[in-house]
Amino acid sequence: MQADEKPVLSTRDLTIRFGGHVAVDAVSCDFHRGTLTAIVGPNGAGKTTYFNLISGQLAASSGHVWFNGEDITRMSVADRTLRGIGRAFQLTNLFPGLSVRENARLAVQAHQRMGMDLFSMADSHVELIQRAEHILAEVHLLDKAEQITSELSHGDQRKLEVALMIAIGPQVLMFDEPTAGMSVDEVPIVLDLIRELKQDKDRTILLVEHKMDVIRSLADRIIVLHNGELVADGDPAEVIASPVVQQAYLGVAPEEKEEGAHV
Amino acid sequence: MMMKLLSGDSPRSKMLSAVLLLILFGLMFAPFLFPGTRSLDTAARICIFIVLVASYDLLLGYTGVVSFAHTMFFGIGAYGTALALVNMGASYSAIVLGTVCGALVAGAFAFVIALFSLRVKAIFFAMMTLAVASAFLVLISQLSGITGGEDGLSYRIPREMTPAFKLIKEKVLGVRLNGKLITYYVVFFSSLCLFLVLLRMVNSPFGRVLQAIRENAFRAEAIGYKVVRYRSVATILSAVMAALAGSLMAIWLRYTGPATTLSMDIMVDILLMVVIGGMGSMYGAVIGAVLFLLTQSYLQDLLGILQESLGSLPVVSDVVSPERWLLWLGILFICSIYWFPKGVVGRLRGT
Amino acid sequence: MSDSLIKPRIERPPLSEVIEAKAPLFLVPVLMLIGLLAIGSGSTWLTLTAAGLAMGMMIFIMASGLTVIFGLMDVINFGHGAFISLGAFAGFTILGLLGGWIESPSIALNLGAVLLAVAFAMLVTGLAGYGFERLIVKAVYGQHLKQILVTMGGLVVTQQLIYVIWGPDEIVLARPTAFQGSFVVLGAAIEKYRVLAIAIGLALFVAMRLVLSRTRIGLLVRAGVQNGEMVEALGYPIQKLFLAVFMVGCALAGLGGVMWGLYQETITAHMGAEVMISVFIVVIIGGLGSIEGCFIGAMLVGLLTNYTGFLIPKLALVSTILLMGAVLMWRPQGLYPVVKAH
Amino acid sequence: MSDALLTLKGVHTHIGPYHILQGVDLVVPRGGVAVLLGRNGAGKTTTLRTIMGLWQASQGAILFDNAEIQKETTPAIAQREIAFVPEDMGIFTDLTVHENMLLAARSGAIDKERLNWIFGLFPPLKTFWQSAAGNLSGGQKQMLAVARAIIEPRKLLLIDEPTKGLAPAIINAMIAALRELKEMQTTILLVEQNFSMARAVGDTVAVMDDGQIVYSGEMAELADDAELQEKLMGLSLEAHQ
Repeated sequence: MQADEKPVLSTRDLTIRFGGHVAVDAVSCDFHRGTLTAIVGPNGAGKTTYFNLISGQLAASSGHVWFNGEDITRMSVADRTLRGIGRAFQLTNLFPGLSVRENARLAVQAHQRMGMDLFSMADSHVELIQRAEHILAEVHLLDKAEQITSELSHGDQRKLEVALMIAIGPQVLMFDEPTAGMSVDEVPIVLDLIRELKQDKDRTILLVEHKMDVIRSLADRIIVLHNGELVADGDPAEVIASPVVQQAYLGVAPEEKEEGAHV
Repeated sequence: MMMKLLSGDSPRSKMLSAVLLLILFGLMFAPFLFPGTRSLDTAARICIFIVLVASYDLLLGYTGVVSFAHTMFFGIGAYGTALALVNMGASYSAIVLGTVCGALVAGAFAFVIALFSLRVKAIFFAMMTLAVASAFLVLISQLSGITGGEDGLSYRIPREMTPAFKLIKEKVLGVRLNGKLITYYVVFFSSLCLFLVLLRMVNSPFGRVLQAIRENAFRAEAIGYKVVRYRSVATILSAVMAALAGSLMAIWLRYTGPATTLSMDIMVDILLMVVIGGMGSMYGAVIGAVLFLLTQSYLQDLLGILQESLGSLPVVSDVVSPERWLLWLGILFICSIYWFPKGVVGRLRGT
Repeated sequence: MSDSLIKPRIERPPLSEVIEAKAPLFLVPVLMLIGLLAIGSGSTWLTLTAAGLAMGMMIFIMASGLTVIFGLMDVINFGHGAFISLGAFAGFTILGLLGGWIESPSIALNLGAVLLAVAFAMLVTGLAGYGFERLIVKAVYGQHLKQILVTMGGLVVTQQLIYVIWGPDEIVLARPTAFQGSFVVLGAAIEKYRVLAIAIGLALFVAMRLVLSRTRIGLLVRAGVQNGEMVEALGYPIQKLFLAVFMVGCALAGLGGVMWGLYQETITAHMGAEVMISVFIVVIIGGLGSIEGCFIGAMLVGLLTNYTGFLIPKLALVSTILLMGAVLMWRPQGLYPVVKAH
Repeated sequence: MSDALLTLKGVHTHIGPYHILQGVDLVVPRGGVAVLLGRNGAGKTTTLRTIMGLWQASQGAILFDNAEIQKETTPAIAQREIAFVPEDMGIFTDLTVHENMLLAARSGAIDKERLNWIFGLFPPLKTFWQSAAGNLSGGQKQMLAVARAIIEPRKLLLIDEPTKGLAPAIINAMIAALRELKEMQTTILLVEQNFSMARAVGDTVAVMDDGQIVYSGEMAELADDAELQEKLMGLSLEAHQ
């Protein structure tokens, strides 16, 4: 990690409140090119909300999101996506009634900004289809290109989810629990995929994940959210061992006294 | 060549291809195959409604948006042409100017409605369009100084397009080649062109985005499509197409009134045609329009016969009376939403 | 237990927010005032205002069922208009049978006939609502697109069935003797029937509010609007509640139908679908799912229709559309949205 | 197995394409507090929701009081005297605290004595008795959610992460409440991520991972076995120190 290089993505005092509840509380963090950062924290810590603020599904109450030196805090989801922030969702989020190829083709087409083309035939843009197929090959789905997406296995849907993200040519890739709800034999496929994506040093990867073994094998850095606040940031081994993480995951300290009093 | 005309969207079923060819053939030679004023009128209406229903399907079937303002746009087109013909006299330039203005006004109206209500739930949009379209209908009926009110407008069209004009003196295949015939072919070929344009639109990159939005608007936004913008454009395009169909109607009937263009009954008819024919397939519009209009024109005769044979039974004869054909279509409509949502086209394709 | 952290604390909202929240309450008086200024003549204004309120009350009766159903079940019944017509026909059938009562000068007999007609109409529409929910709506909960289409289909079929049962012609019936004619108040003629309509509408509004705030069923409805799943987890079968509310909503449409029919003195199978336009505008203005919003919206629409109907007759309906546009620019979700439209 | 109030046998649950529960076997003894531990996404919440009938088990059996309930509707299950505190608390925010409680009292009236006992456990509820529940703080809402579940005696309480996002003092109030309930012989199935909370109240414990129970036993055993804790929690803390 080159610390002197300008960050690709950074958040400054990023905050969102729902009523009185502060879900993400003044989180400032930089993400650099070529790194994979894992975001951990217990349930309800604000990880997915933090993702939503970066990719634009939620509007920040205060604070800023910067991307390549541009303030994107008030930008629409589509604009952020076109600028290069890709997102794979926690719950698979695809076009269920369309074929796998069409799913990928749509994402490539969005990247080429050809959506408003009204009078050419979609199927006549061969280079687009080839690009889509190339991406499907990358995630090992090319042989299922003709299938209707809703008929795919869950693991394959997750792969397609990743394919859609790659197809938009992202600089930042955000994975929200990519292995959740997957069977044991499907998990390594997705992890290998992330590992491959990581090879490209132009890419910046953000990963929300709970399985510590996964994090240890993939992450360059860990940040910990707890009750919406960023409580730890640094080298994976150190952060995992830090008391603050221990406390966030295993419970609160005052309890020990209580225990003593009662037992 | 053929595929290019169809924009690569083949019927994908022998049965469906056969039916479509039959319809195309039937409409193309309608004046010779089914002589008579009533059948020619039915054929022309079918042509116009195919465009109208197909343009509605662009919105409902492809984009997943329910609008009840489609007849308003149809009416705007019709009144545009009608007003031009009334005020400028029976000239071709009046037709062109009226048609263009009608389409532009329809597009502008659609833009305003989209601006107000496309960001919110589908239900909201449906209610809003229903209210606006109804108010428009009332307004047109009341501004009788301009629109002729409830009575509508009757006007002349260029002489070459009227029955009075004879192309040649002799009959061909027992049919007189007069101006009415010319008008029919103007309607037929315009409708064919408009339909092919719509078919191209839904198979263009744009059309695919609409399908993506229908399937999952949230994700469409998250791969970089501005959903509201696409929905708005689809609404505008659909409105413009409906207005053009309205202009054809104005020319064909040489009369424009609330009942023939704006009424909510027509809106319901369009809905029935789209759903029974098959949502999300332009061919569904063709099948739906043909089926519905033939039923409307001829099923009544059939039910009339049925009723006579059941004449003695009091309730039964009421239920099958020719005036109650809409009851049966309504039931068919509800059934198709539940059991074959892809309509007749879906059935024919075996999906 | 350290009390500092669980110390009771509720923040008081700033004054501006309180005013903003109450602002819709001022709309009706403001509109009345504008009406007075525009019309000039006090007695004309009074007549129009009474007419507007009466019309608003009747629309409220029809719209309240629709909006409660939407709030609780997330269902908009585009076939609601059919129940208005159905109620009118059912009620008029009874009134037709009780012709002697209606023509008699006795207020008691007049009122008795109307009450019987209303009861029968509500019974018929309530039962029809039962069938409608089971046959048509139940299978499409949560699927808006299908819901709109299928209830629209239901509208067509019900209208046709009305034709089958009552024939295709409109039915004309004079109001009972006691409700014909007008009172004269401060030099303004106010139709007796309008006073009755206002009374019934107000009574219904108060009753609905009481039922919703004071009874267990009301509690369940309010809870169900927010979180149906939790209501079930507390042990209440929400499907039955849905069905009951749907039937009540349809019965209210029936009540509204009879009243609207008596107001117009003419009924057709299409009348419901026609009034529905105002009903939809009212529901949108009020905010989906809200009784209070619906009530205010109905008053605004009723008054505005009558004022513009007097001032610029041709723009009566269009003016309500403009009102809707204005309200939505101010509050994109309507005055008091219970259910967010996004 | 007469001492088991609730038994899950090989329960599978699918949600759309997701196969969340993949054969869950779980026993909740009568009169005890069973704790279900596990990391995010392990299937704990799904287990509770499946018991409540909010999601349908695609396979397997759920026995409550020796009756099979896996095919029953949620209201029917709730009427078997099971109370549920969902992860999001399920508070009716537009209703007052009073109305929330009233709705939970299925008999139609609130028992005064029991209410006073609850006020003792959660004093803020008394203060805000007539306020809209939406104005309560997160911790107060959680108190209300638990209070609602115990407003009438129930045979079984299902509580989903009552400590999520709460301040320590409120967590301690929760612990105190659960301990009192325990003394009253109420059977509780508690989903937790916070191990110290779990240790403070649990009699038995089951650990879930990837939709299955990977460990079950006495809480005391797990509490004493640091190595086992590490293995099960997936956070090998000391190993890196």
